[in-house]
Amino acid sequence: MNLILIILIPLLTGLAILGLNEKHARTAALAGAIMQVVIAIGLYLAFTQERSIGNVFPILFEQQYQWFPALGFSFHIGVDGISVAMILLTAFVVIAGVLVSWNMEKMKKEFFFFLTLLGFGAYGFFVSLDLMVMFFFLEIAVIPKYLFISIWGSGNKDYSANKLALMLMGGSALILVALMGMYFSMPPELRTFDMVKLAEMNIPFSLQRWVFPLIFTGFGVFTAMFPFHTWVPDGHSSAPTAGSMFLAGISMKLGGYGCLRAATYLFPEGAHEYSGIIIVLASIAIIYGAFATMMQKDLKYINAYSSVSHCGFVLLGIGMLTKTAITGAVFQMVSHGLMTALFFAIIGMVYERTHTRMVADMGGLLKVMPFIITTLYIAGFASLGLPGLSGFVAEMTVFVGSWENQTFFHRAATVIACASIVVTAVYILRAVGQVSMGPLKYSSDQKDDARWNEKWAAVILIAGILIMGLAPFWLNDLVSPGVEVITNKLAGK
Amino acid sequence: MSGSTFMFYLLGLLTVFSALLSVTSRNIFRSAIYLLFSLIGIAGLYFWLDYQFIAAVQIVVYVGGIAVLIIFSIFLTQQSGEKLPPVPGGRIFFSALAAAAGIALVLSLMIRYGFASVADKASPTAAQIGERMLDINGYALPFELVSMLLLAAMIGCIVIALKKTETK
Amino acid sequence: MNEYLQLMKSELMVILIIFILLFIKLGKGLPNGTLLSLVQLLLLINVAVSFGFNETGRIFNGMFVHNELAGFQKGILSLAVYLISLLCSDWLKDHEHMPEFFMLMLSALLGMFFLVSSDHLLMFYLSLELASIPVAAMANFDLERRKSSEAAMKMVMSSALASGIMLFGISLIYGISGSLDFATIWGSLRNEPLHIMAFVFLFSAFAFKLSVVPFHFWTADVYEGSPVAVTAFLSVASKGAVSFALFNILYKLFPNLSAPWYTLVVVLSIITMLIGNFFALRQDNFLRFLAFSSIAQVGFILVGLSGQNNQVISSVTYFVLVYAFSNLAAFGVASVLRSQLGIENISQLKGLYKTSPALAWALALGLFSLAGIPPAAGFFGKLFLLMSGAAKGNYWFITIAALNMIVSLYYYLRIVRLVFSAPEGEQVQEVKILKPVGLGLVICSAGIVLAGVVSWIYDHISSMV
Amino acid sequence: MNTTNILLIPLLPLLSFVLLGLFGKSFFKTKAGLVGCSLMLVSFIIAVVTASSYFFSTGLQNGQYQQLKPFLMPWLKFANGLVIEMGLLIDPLSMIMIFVVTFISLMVHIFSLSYMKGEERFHVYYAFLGLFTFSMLGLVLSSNIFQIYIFWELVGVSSFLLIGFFYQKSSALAAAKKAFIVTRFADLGFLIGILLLSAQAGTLDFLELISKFTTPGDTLSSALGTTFLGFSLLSWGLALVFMGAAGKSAMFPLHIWLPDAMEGPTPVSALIHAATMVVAGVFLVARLYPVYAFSGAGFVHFIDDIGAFTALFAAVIACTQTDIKRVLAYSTISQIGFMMFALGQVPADLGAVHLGYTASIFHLFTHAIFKALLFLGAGAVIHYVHSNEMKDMGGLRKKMPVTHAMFLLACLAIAGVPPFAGFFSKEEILLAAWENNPTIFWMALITSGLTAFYMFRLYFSIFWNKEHDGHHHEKEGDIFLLAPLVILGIGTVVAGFVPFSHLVSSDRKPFETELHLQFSIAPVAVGLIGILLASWMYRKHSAIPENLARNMGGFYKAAKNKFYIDEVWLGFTKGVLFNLIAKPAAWVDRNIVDGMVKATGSGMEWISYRIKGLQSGKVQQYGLFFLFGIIIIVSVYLFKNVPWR
Amino acid sequence: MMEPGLYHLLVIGAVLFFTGIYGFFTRRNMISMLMSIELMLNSVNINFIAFNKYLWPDTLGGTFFTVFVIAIAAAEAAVALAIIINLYRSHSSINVEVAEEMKF
Repeated sequence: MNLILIILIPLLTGLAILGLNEKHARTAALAGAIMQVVIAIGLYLAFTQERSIGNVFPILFEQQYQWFPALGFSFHIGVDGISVAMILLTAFVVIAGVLVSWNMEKMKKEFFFFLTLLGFGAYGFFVSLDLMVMFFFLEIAVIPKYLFISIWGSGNKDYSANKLALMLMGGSALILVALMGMYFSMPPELRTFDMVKLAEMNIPFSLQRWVFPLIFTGFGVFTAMFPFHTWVPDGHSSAPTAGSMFLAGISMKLGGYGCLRAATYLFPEGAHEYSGIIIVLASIAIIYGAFATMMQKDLKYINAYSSVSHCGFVLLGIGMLTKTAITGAVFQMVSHGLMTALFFAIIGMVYERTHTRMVADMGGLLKVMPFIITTLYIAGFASLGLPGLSGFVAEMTVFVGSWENQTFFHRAATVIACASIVVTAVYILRAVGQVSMGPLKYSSDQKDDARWNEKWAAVILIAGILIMGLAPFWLNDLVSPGVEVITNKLAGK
Repeated sequence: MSGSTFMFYLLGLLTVFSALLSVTSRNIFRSAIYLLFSLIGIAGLYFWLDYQFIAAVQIVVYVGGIAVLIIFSIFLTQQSGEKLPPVPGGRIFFSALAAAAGIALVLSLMIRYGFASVADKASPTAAQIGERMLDINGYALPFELVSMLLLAAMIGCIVIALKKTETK
Repeated sequence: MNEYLQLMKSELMVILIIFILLFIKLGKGLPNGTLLSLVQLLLLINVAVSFGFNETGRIFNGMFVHNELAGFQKGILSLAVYLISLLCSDWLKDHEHMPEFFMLMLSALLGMFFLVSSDHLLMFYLSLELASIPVAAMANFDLERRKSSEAAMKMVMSSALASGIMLFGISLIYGISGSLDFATIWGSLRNEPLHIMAFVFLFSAFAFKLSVVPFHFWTADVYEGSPVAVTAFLSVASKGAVSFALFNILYKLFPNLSAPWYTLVVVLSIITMLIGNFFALRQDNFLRFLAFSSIAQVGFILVGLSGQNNQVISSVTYFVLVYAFSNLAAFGVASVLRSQLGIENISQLKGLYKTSPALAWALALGLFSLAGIPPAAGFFGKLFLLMSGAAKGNYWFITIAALNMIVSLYYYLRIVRLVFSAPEGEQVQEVKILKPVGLGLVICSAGIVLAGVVSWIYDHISSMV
Repeated sequence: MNTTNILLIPLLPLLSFVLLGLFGKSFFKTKAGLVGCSLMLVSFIIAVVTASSYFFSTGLQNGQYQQLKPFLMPWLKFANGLVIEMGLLIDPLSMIMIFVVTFISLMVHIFSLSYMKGEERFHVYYAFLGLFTFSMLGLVLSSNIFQIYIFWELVGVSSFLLIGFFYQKSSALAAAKKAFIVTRFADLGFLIGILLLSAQAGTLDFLELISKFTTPGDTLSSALGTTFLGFSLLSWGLALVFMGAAGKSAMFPLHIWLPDAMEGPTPVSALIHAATMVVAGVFLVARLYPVYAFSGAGFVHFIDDIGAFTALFAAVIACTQTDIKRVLAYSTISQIGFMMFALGQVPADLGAVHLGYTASIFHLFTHAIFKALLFLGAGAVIHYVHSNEMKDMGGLRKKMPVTHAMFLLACLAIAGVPPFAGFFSKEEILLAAWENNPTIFWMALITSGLTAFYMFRLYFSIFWNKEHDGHHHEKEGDIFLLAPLVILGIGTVVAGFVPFSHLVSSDRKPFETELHLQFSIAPVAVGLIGILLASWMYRKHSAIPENLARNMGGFYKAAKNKFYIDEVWLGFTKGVLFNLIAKPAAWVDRNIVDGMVKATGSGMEWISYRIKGLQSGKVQQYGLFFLFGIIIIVSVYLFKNVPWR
Repeated sequence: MMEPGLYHLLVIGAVLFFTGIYGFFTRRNMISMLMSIELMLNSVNINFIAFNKYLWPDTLGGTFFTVFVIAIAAAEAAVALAIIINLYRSHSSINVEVAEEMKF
């Protein structure tokens, strides 16, 4: 399996889209997205194949090319289970996004171009094994979002776009400084950005203790870590449907993945040093995000705030530093990616029909758009952690993993996190119930249900949610070896 | 107080005072003339230091060239005898402050640095200067460079200052 | 003698072009169009000449030093001039004094060449003047525009002041060391008040040319007033040349004062970035905006210059190359819009993408690169500057610089947004892109995209130092 | 008995859910009901076969019913030995439960054929029924405490869906939300309890868990040794698990959702909110009974206090309600209270016979049958008069004889009149109470009297009382409507004679129970008094009830308003959660956290406008700045570098 | 001390220099600003010659620098005057305050 493909396909798709005319852009985008899904699944199969024939080397399909050797970069790519999971997620969300925005009116070509560019950034990020390459792709995935919001967005879009871009870039600036600090504080012969090499050497604690928080905070901004989450509601609510899907579905995962891979894995002692703070912030994000959601009136805001709360689980899992908890964090990334993308897709469809996102202005829509509303229910149930759907698996894994820590502090944090599932139930049911049930508030009582593309988008994502929810052991077998590597490093082995 | 010393002070005072007058006088013709005197004083100083060549260049280029150029352009741009508008006090104050501070700084540093003068030797003659000027290991390259600069300046002046008769 | 030709090839080439133009002008002259394309051709040759076959040597006993790196830097400068000649064709092709313009620009270029490869204070001074006096004249080339002559006046006055102050510094250095040759001067300079003062006087002139705060005030006005071609030349070529020269000054002439000048450079670079960003935030005139943004960029160059010896010059050189591409893309668009539609303000760019997507893409690429967003080359440029600065281990400084990047992002993206947004009401009319302009934009875009991700360019540079 | 059969029991309803859910509308249309019924029927038959074969042939090995795990599939492995397994646990308890569940569910399926006929979302209804039955069966067969939690949630959500089935009624929406959220809140406790216990025991498997916590060992000692706020971790865990149970089983004060849940279609109420789901709590406690019993009687007392109080409390409220379904709902709560406190009757020496346990499960069994009958009967009545209110009914005994007869049977059963089912089970419960805890016994006795009273109040005011005209149905209902009633009626009669103590006991060893006639006089008498009182008050239309109510005054009013528990909860959620937490949180987020972000932006703008004066356009001023710059720099250096300054 | 030497010249130079600067800042007339600049250049020349005479008599650096400075001063003055004259054409005044259109 050649990983270059995974990066190349979206890039070529994007160029093709630019080359083609307005009419065929979307077809090209769809074709590209399908190819990506195929490759992602192929990668999964190849990966499991390798594992099954007993290849226990943590990183598979490595490739390394000279890239600015003078500065210690190298274009080094490879995957482990976690990245494979993330790549699958990305492929799913991208194709769903393309399908959802199939009937995009305004500047189709550019829209799909930027969408594929986002995908490009995400794939590159997930496969890169060199911190600078990672950083490079991370930033690639930021700017298209800005244009998404400011060109195709709605509402107070300029403000949101600026806020999003600047806060995310601020995060990456912290990362950049930290990376340089790490690089130049090492003795010259050891200087490298290569994660594999870095993981082998043990970085002095004096260095870890100031590099780790910078990197973690930097990526934390992407994952809506507590004080830096305010870009989330505005950004998500102003973005076009596919944009929000990608934002919440993938780019928040970039942060989580980075926190795990670049911060926790490479700087274990730093992680131990700061885990308390991380846990506190994460718990705040979880419960406070949940309560803040209760007060929201706009569907997109509801989902955005709930994303803050849900991504809190990711950080909590990472902060707990136990294998189960970190696995749970990865689960939560995948699950949240799928379900929030689904949620936003549905919101988009509903908005397209009702021309409002205010919960109070909707009601009884189950009558006129059964498919859409049923999907909405599935998304809602997934996010309130109903067994059989992905959310449950992820949250429970995080809880069990967090509980493994014996101290009162950790358990209190866990209890707080658990408490959030009740609040989640409250706001999800209020929103979903109000939208779907009660007396009908709609222009006509004729059926106005999803079109084929929307149906497919929904089905793809639901499939993901169900697979993960019903057969978590697949994902578990895929992810946990990768996590074990990290936890071993954390345990100082 | 030998004659040369007296001469030196005379020239120095001439230079400095006419310079001061030329930056303060509100009649632009007068200030141009004061500038002329100041330049001549400097030339005199060069003579006093017996750098005849430099002094000659000074007189030729400055007194003969630039000063005249300036006076001509004053003719072009100024009706005779009108005074310059008075300068606002604030501006004068700050400029004076800056200048004073500058002088204080520079002189204090230079004097404190204590340059040690060597017993004075004979100043270079025009011949030596000429040789070095055209010596390929001497100053030939700067010489050429200046020629290019003068060419460029000439072109520039022509383009800019030329009165456009056939304007579009 | 052959050695002289070999080492001074690009200078001689430029002089040759100047004289060709001079004779054409003095002779019966050519129609503007043909002349323009002829000049472009010659400049292209010049680019080739300056990039190729560079040898190391030291002639005129140290007044002229040449090596591969200097050759590459001269190449960048001549490339910039070539691109300007392409991108500003709209303005040049019907300017009655076009040959003179090129003569002046080329003599300024000549000055920069000597500036890059001079190892001697006198040469330094002369080439600096040669690089600035003609530009002052060029700034006035929009003979009818009031702003143009105002700009020229401001430029000539302030640069005269600057060179006066620099001369005073040089005179002190001469007094201290009794020589004008770097090789002999640097040893006799110590960390002493007078020496520092001499350094500051000398440095201030370069800071002035680089428009480092607080010596930057002329920049905005001159950029706004002068013809776009001149602005482009100022902001790319002269900045590049001066930063190369500043490297020589700092590392060849004042190595012994590195302790004091390091702090000076750091402080100035922080102030420069801040002021540049703060002023750029609310500019509406496009060129004025670019002026302040370029001031902010200079802050970054200083970050790079503050760094560890070996990486400094390579990162600075690379950045100047990238910066040339990015900035010239922006200036190219600006010049097309100004000379065809008289557009000068950012707010008028609304919906440019609708009417002429090519321009919009070029502009967007340029701005992305200036903002330092991957995959545009500017990202790498800034990254490497920061890395060279970080090598000193002063991470607060790097943090401030990185945060300034964020601020600058705000105003760059603002323009991109305007360009791509589709307005309901008025929008930009159609513009026709001349062939040379198109070529220039293509070169710039290609440079922006490739110079970054294709790593051998930087590797090549760093191999030369 | 082979595994696949047992697997089929839950999977067939699931199949019906999937089939009807996906293709119900397009493919089966009105046949949906039949599909559901047939699948359910098969499942029921298999269940009966399995249960009987277990009880009468395979189950009993040398005097003890063994616990089998015929099927076990690891579902999610956590790090340290904790594994969520999908498994089947076969023991008397689960066998009884699958019988009950499949039986009632089948009845309801059939009943709904006619009751729900012509509904727009007929197929959806059956799909949901399938989902519920699947989850309930999965719940009772769980071999793993996390598995039970999973199905626990699924049960909750299917109940949510079914309560909200008439989705265009806002009241239905409200009720569904309330039911889900209240139980969810309780489940929070359950979840934390699970985390606590499993972390202590290092396993999620029921049997291991029980053995770890009942056999002395370091697990047990650490669980008892480490205390938090004065209670041992074990009692914390059990308490939290019980919280979940209380939520599902509508124990005070978490009972508030159940009466509102009557918004759902009546058959659903019969299935979920009378017979099966609401007893899940009882089932859970029974499942962990050894641990509860073992953990030093400390916590068990709490259980039976709660149970007894709930029983009495609900009975009192039931006497005042006028909506027949609500009456039934409160009676359900009260009856579950019975089961709950019966479980609390742990004998002093654990070796002895745990009569309470058997009695509780027995009562669960009988109650399921007659309460289902009551609900279906009520359903029939409602179907007939299109109203839930007593005042719209009366004198229906002639119009709907079958229903009347069956309803009477059920009332007698619940009133504990021999020889009907309720009598036997309640008998044992009272006996167990008498042996362990007399106060509880007296409360129970009063409660059963009240039970008899309010049930017959209901009975009389539906079927006797004054004729209520204005419904001109000819037919009482079709075969589908009546058959389940009759079958359940028969069940009500025979269920009592099941030798239950031979089947279910805490140590899974059969034991003998005999009827203590002299003991059972008191309860029966109390029951009869209640019946007579009711007939005197409600058989004929009279003013007695009003007068009585007036005399009781405040108490009556309070009881009629369910002692204002709902208001208290409402006040808590609205006042505390929304106004004191959520609102401030949202405000802080917008104005403080986000405010800081905004402030940085606007601050920059402000600065950039303030300093624009520097660029004054005056070239001389520029020069001045230039010179001052130099002078400042140099003098800074002087002060920095020159010591003697 | 009365005997004139290096420092007397340096003092004269410094005074001239800052007189020029003062003039540059205060004069409103562009041409007189130019004159002030000429003063500055001259003061620098004095410095060079003085240093050359008293400190490094055996080199010619100072002398040559003076020569070239004079040449450049001429060129600069020429260009500056040309620009001023052109500005006079468009603004019909050579008061610096008329040339303050571009600001902020």
